[in-house]
This record gives sequence, structure tokens and C-alpha cells, in this order.
Amino acid sequence: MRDELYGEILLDHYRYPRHFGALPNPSVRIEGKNPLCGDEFLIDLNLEGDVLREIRFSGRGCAISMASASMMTELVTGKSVAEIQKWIDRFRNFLRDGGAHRDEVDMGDLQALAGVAHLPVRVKCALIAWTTLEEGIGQRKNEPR
Amino acid sequence: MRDELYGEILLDHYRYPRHFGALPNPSVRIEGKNPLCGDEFLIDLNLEGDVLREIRFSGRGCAISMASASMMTELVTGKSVAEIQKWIDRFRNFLRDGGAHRDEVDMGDLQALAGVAHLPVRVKCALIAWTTLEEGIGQRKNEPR
Amino acid sequence: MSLMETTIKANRVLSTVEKLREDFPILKTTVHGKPLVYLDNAATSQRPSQVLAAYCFFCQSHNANVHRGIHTLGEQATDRYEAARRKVAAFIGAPSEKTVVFTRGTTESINLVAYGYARKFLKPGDAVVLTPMEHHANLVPWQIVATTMGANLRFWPMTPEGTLDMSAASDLLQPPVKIVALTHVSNVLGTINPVKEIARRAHAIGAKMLVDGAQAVPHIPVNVADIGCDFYAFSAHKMCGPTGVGALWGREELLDEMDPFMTGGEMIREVWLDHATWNELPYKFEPGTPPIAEAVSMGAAVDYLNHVGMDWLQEHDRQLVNYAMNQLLAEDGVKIFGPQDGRGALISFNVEGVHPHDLATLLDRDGIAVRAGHHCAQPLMRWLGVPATARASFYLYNLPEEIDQLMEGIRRAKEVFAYAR
Amino acid sequence: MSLMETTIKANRVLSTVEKLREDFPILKTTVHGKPLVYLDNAATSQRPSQVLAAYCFFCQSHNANVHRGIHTLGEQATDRYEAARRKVAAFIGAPSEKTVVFTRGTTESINLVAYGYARKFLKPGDAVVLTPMEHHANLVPWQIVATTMGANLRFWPMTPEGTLDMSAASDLLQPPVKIVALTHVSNVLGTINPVKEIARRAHAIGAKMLVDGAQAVPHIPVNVADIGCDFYAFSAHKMCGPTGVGALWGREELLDEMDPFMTGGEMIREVWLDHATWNELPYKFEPGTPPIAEAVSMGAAVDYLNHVGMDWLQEHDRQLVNYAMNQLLAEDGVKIFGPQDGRGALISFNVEGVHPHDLATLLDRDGIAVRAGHHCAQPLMRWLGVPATARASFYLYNLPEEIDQLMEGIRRAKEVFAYAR
Ligand SMILES: Cc1ncc(COP(=O)(O)O)c(C=O)c1O
Ligand SMILES: Cc1ncc(COP(=O)(O)O)c(C=O)c1O
Repeated sequence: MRDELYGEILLDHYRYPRHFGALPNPSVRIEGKNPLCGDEFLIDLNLEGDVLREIRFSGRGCAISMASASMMTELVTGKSVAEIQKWIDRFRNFLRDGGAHRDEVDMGDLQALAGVAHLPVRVKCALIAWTTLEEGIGQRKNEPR
Repeated sequence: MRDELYGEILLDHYRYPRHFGALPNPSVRIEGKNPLCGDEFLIDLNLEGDVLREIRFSGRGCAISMASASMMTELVTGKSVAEIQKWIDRFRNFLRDGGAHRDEVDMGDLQALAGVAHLPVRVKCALIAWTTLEEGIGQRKNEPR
Repeated sequence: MSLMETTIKANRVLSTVEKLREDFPILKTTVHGKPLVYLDNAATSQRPSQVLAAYCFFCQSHNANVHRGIHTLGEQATDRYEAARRKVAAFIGAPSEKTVVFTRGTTESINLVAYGYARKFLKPGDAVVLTPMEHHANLVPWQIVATTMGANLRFWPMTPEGTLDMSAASDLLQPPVKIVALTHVSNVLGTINPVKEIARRAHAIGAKMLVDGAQAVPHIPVNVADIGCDFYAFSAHKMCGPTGVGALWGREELLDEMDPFMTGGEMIREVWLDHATWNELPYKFEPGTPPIAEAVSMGAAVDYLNHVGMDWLQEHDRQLVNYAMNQLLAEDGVKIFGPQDGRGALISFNVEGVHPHDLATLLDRDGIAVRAGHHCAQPLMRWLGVPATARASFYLYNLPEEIDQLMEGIRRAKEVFAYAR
Repeated sequence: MSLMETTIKANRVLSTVEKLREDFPILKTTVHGKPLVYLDNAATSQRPSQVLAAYCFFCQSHNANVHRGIHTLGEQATDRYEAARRKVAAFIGAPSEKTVVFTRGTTESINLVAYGYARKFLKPGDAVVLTPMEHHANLVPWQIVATTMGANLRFWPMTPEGTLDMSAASDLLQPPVKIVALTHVSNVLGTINPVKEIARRAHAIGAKMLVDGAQAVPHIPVNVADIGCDFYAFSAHKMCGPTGVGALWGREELLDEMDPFMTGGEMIREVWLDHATWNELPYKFEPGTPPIAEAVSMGAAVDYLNHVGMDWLQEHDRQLVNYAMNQLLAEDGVKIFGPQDGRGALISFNVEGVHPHDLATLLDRDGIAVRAGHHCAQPLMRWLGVPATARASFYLYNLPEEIDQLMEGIRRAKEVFAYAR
């Protein structure tokens, strides 16, 4: 049975999350939690200067938070911190308006999350990996914990 | 202008309270207060054995509490503690049913307080002197304070 | 303003009132066969149909618990609850909605600050400044916290008129004063305190200031940012809203550093068997199921007051109070408490020879509801040297005719008590 | 009981439910175009028209502040408020109405005991016994008070099924245990705890016992005198009543010796500038304007439940839970938490491969409201080894068909998540 929200792409990322795991020597390791949901993520980053060379995530969450995290890792790998921040902001807006007023940029797989915009209570699920990453790139001068 | 509740007898007792004042050597002195109303009474008793020889009261309160106290002093002077207790109970019942089911006893001036029974919030005004007296005769073995 | 302008304005106010009264079906009830004249608004106001309708609509269409549910009803309930918070925040000029905590009312709001702020930050020897005109709600919590923490209470001297003696400010506001807590509008004297100036002076010595706005928010436009205080407490039931809800506004940084007051569900972030961490503002201070439908209905009360217009209401209050004041001043044997000018929409008074309780009973037989007693301000009664006062308090639906009826009632009471003298 | 008798009984129950549903207009609303199936009753119940009507009638006919007014409206409001207290007292078998304190709900009731009783009587080194199945409302307040007073928390061991291991009682209930606080019915596991036996054993070592009755009072006949506990806390909004009100029952002698919790108007007797004395029970614990219309409406909820009949309700609950349990047990990949028999009217469960939040979202699209999350019981989630569960909870208006719909929804969710695998 096919569902408009829980579509093929979303479920694929949920079942086979990309970049799942940990990095041996991350330059940043950051934890994201939503205790009210029980979601917990650990994100490892290898930043070379301003560029994110590698990213891994682990943890547990609902299909929306897991798929969103997985899609995010695909998108941000190889991008500069500034570009990543732009994507984070873009994705936030996208969740606000359901992709209605999206700028010309192709959201790629993220488009599969458009339905979340109609579910205010689930928006935080879709965002948790992103806000964790945002915190991570903000902390990039810190040692891994 | 004549009012059914605040009738002549009640107002007379209010204006000219009987046995108002203090006793030089009371065998019991008892204070009654209703801080929520601001009513305050001091009652002095001279008890000889079981008989109330003299009573005085002082203090301040509304017309209902003052008149009720004044009427009470007239009624109880010279009575035994047991009789007084009977009157206290009788008066309580009287205030409950507005004299409707009163026993054969003539309530005398107290009849003027019958209207209070229809004013539940004022019943405590009519009772304050009486409950103070009740406490006083209960304490009659104590020294004056 | 010319006489004609004044009359036109007064007429406009009057016809508006007649229309507004339609919103309050309870005003059509009778008491002892007489039409109700409700002059006990400082105790609690009546609720317009619109506010009751908002309550019922919520209960019958969106009732669910808030902040917990993924389901649609839960989401709708949460939306409406948070929308109410935004309305309340805007109504008092709160810079951010997360600084508005829903409580049961003024009393809980003040207790929250006494427990959550003062218990954490007061040190032995510190002082709390209060005034002798405080409602028990803004007095007893400070007595308890002062006793617990070894702090002292100081009371602002008053002028014989019943206003704060501002010349005492510099002596009073000195270290170790850490908290100044006072009422915006006195519920007995009607005095409107210069809270903005006092906030400025309190801050000059590093003290925090709490304002008890129970009698202010219903009547005057309040802007907490403009006042510059640190905490502001008020109740919905005095401003056309329901019982069971009110609010505390607090400065974000203070709310942040405070300990939670009551604990339980919703106000937590993570809970282990032996300890817990706290949720963000304002939820840290809203444990358990909040008064959800009540908060929604408080939001509707704010809508209603905005629709009536706070400026209009102030003008209406002013006219009623002046009208009542002039009549009471002209009446033999009536003593008025509190300042003559610049007062809130209430007048406390006593009639010579008639105890306020007897007066209230007699007025009630004429259908007129006034309050008689200490008005939860026993120390102020002692200061005034009376055991109790009568109090007539007005709101948007009151009419000058009702004040005429009050005056007739007072005259009748005088006659009753003069009878057969 | 013969099969025929059972069927007749079941039919009677069913036709009664159809009639009762008429009292709840919200059940006729649709969600995403589907008729609402409300299975989140443990979070908050819906309110029948009768209860809402009682609320509105009070507001439009008798609205005034209580305990202060001499006027008729004030007297009527007080009468109705106190009548509600008597109803609530009778409903839980309280020996005297003055031992019933109106609060905002279970959470405030428990905080009241933690602040007013435990802060006064707990000594360093004393112990408080809790269970790992407590709602945060009956856990976090004890953490705070234990930390403040230097007391310790002990947790009752549980059997794998999710019931209290009663064989641990004698080891656990030993001095210096001073307080035992536990839930009557678990809001996650559905476990009904043997509170009567535990009260007896707690008293044998001189400890006091508080019961969190939030999930019990709405569903099972509760008699505090029979249970023999010392405090009993519950909320109106889970028993067909309004938000913003609940109650604490306490033993008179304990309430008497407790300190007040919140302070302000009404709860005082005499107030001076620097100190105050307290009013009698229950007013000592009801500072400020109480949730008046809410309490009146809680009384109406008690009337409603009495009219429905608690025995009938228990039988109805039993049938629904059995029906749901059998279906869930028969469904592949569904894991049920808590005991199989003798449970309250709720079932927590998870569906393999479907996170409870996703399940709740999918069910919501079918109009079915269930809860998903930690249910304010994070430590219990850790004990169960899951981040969250789904929970279906039933009340008097639920129908077996709604459980069928839930099952269909679960099956659809499984299919969605199996799609394209
Ligand atoms: C077992 C239990 N205790 C306490 C509570 C808290 O009740 P309230 O939120 O009404 O204060 C709840 C309900 O959420 C509950 O289920
Ligand atoms: C000045 C003032 N403060 C506090 C209160 C207490 O408000 P509430 O009873 O709603 O908590 C009142 C009202 O009675 C008041 O007039």
C-alpha cells in the first residue's frame, strides 16, 4: 500500500540510511536529542577548513527523522559550511511552506518530505538532524568530545 | 423607613446593647473573633457554681452580631450552664429553619432575628456571641485570662 | 472640551454600554425580584457570551490535551492554546510570548515568583519592599519567603490620602533591598501606583520588581515593557475571562535562571529515576495539564476587550467613577477611602452608623451587589482604622443609572437605621 | 454466565453506548474527512453536553466570587461551589467534605503534598518509596523534595509483566521509609496496583501513603476510606470534567498539621503586615480565587458518571479492553506492554518496524487519535527498553467498531511500511 507521506523515497532512506555509522576521527562530534520524542542522533563530521569532507550519523528516531537525516548527509557532503548553512535555512523554509514557494533550487530527495509541512507536530522530527548539524558546524573550531 | 430584617427590636439592641462593658473580676473572660468579618467580641462571665450570675460583652460588629449578643445576655443571665447550652442549641436550630419548626418555647426578642435564617452568609454574625459564650461555659473551670 | 462635546461623548459611551450589556445575559437576572445591579467587578467580572461561546466551541470541537499529541485534535488544541498565549502576550506588551506563563491566576503567579525566584536568590538579611495596600496575595507569600530565607519586609509609607509617599523612595530603596512587590491598582483604595517610576528606582539599586496587575489589566492599557518591571501577575476572571486561569509575565533572563515551582509532566525535558532536567520557557513553569479551555477562553476575553477598546473602557471607567464620586461626596455620612482623583474603577466607602455588612445586606435586597469586608487587605483595614468597608466596583457594562440606584439604596439603608431613633 | 447472557449483556452495553455518544457532540466531528475515533482518553476525556451546560448555566446565572460576598450572587456561587465539593467527596468515599481540596489537577495535588507535607516532615536520611511506573507528576516532585530534605528515593521492583513485585514489599517497606507514593492505575501499562494492601503495609511501618488516582477515578469506583491511604490525587479533565480543576483528598489530621502550600487571599484567617494565621480546612489550601466554574462543572461530571454508573462503566471498559487485547495479541508484529489481565482501560503497544510516531501519524489520517510517546513516564520507557510506545485508551463512549478501525489502521500502517520492500 502506497502512502502520500510515507512514499518510496522516504521509506528507502529510512530502511537504508546513507552514511549511517561513526567516523574514526571526527573533527566534530555532536549529539542531537529530542527527549520528548525519544529521538537521539549522533553526528560525526570531518571538516577540512571550511569544507565538509565526510559525515556519518547514528541513532534512532521515527521514519521522518531518520530519512531526513539520511537525505541530509547525501546533500551536504563536500559542501562548504556556508553552503550547508544555506541549505539548512532553505530546508527550514521548505518545511514551513511545504515547498509551495520554494526558490528555483531543486530539493532532490528532500522533496519527499514536503508532506511534513502539513504536520506541524512532525516538523521537529524532520529538523532534528539539521539543527544538530547546524550546531556542529557552529562548533567546528572545538575539539571532538 | 421600616425594614423586615432590621426591625425595631433588632435596632434597639444594636443602638442600646444590654450588658455592654466588662466585669471587674470575671470568672471567665473569653474572646470571640471573626477576622473574615472584622467582628470582635469580649465576653466576661461570673459563674457561681453552675449558674451564670453576671455577663458583660464588649467589642464591635454589625447590627446583627451586636443585637444578637445583646439579646443573648438578657436571656442567659441567671440561668444554669445546662439551660444556657440548651438555649445555644435552640438558637442554632432557630437560625437554621427561621423559626418555622420552633418548639413551643417563646424566643422572645430573639424572634427578631428570624430573618437571618434566609441569609446564610449572615448566620455566622448572629452566632458569634453564642459560640463565644459556648466556649466560655466550656472553659468555666479555667482561670480568667 | 466644550459642554456639547462632552455630552456627545457621554451619549456615545452610553449607547455603546447598552449594546455591550446585550453580551452579558446574567445582567438580565433578578435578585429578590429586582434587576441585578452588579457592582462587584473587582472581585470577579461577568463573562460575555462571546467568551463563553469560545469556551464551548473549543470543548466541543478541539478538546484534547496539549503538547503531547500527534493526532489532529491534539494539534488543534495546542494551536489554540498557543494562540491564546500570543493574544495575552500582545495585550500586555510582552516582548515575547514565551515569557507569558499560564497559571491559575494572580495568586499562583505571585507564589510562583516567591517560590521560584525569591527562594533561590534571596539571602539572609536581604529586604523585600511592599506597600501597606497589598492584597493578601501579594503579602502573605512574601511573609513566608522572608521567614524562610531570613529576609526582612519593608513597607512603603503612605500619605493620608492613601497614595504611596514618593518622598520616602530614596530612604526605602537602598541595599539590601532585592525585591519590590506592589500592586498596580489598589483593590480597596483605587490608587493607581506610579509603577514605572518605581521600577526605574528599584532597578537603580539592582532590585527586581513584581507588579500585581489583578486590578489593572482589566481596566487600563498595560505595557510591561514600558513599565519596565520584571514580573507582572494577573487573572482572567476579572477581565471578562474565566476562572481557573491567569498569567505571569516575567523577564526572559529571570525566568530562565529561576527554579521551577511545581513539577511534573510537560515542564521536564529528560527524566531519570533520580533526577530531571527542565523544558524551555514557558513550559518549565506549566507542569501537568494546564487550564487549556480556560486559557483559550482568556484569549477570547482579550479579543473582547480589544473589540471594546481599552481607551474607550478607560474613558467609561473615568465617567462612572467621577459620577459615583460626586454623588458619594455629596451624601451625608458617607466616608470615602482613597484618593479623590486618578483612581481605578472602584470606590470603597462607609456609611456612618451602618456596618458595611448590614449595608451590603440591605443593598442586596434592592438587587445591588457590592462587596463588604476587608477585601483581602486586613493590614490596610487596620491602617484605615476600620474593620471593613463597602466597595462598589465598575466595569464596562455598568451604567450611571446603576450608580443612582446604589445611591438610593444607601439612602434607604440610612433611613432603616435611623428608623424609630 | 451463559453465552446467551453474555450476548444480552454485551448488547445492552452497546445500545447504552450509542445513547451516551449523543451526549458528546465532538464525537461527530471528522478528521481528515474520516469520523473521529478518539482513543486518547487517558490524556484527556471528552466532555458531555450536560457538563458543559452546567458550566454555562453557572457562568450565566450564578457567576460571582466565592466565600467573600454578602450579596445573593456570591451566596449562590458559594453554594454551588461547596455542593460540587460534596459531590466529589461522596464520589471517592471521603469521610468529610472538608478533606477535599480543589486544585488545578493531579499534578498540583501531588505538589501540594510534596511541598506542604513532605517539606515539613521529611528528615535527612528518610526514604520515599515510589515505583518505576510513575507518571512524571508523581516522580519529579519527590525528586525535588528528596534533594531538598536530604531524603532518598527507593523504587519498588517490578515483575517482567509490569506489575509490582509484591514479594519485595517486606524488604522495601522498612524504616526510614516515611512516604509511599504510587499510582493507582498505570497510564502506560494499565497495571492496577494493590493500593489497599500497600497502604496497610505502609502504615504498619508508620509511613504515609499517597495514591495518584488520575487514571483510576475516571474508571473504577474509588473509596479512599476503604483503600486506607492518606492522600489521593486526581484530575477532572480525565473524568468527563473540565480542565483547570482537580482535587486532593487528605486525611484530616494530616491536612491539619501540614503547612499551607500557596498563600494569599481566602486561605488566611488573620493577616498582619509581618505574619498571618491560616483558615480552616479545606480553605487553608485554596488560596485566591479558585477555579469556581470548573469545580461546579467537575461536580456535574461526577453527576454524569453516577448517572452512567461506575459498575456499568467498569464492565464496559472490561469488554473493550478484552476485545482490543485479543485482536492486538492476534496481530503479527504487535508487542503489548503491561499485564494481560486485570488492567485499566488502556493498552500500550508497538508495531514492529513502525515507529510509534509514524504509526500515530498514519492512524490520524484515518481519523484515529491514539497517543505516541513516552506518556510522561520516561523512566518506565527505559525500563521497557523502548523510546516510546503507542497507546490506545478507552472511555464510556468507545465502541468495539472503533477497535476494529484501530486494527485496520494498524494493518494499513504495516502495509505502508512494507511497501516496495
Ligand atoms: C497516572 C497519572 N498521573 C498524573 C497525571 C497528571 O495529571 P494532570 O496533567 O491532570 O495534572 C496523569 C495524566 O496525565 C496520569 O496519567
Ligand atoms: C490587587 C489584587 N491582587 C490579587 C488578587 C488575587 O487574584 P486571584 O484571586 O484571581 O488570584 C486580587 C483579587 O482578588 C486583587 O484585587
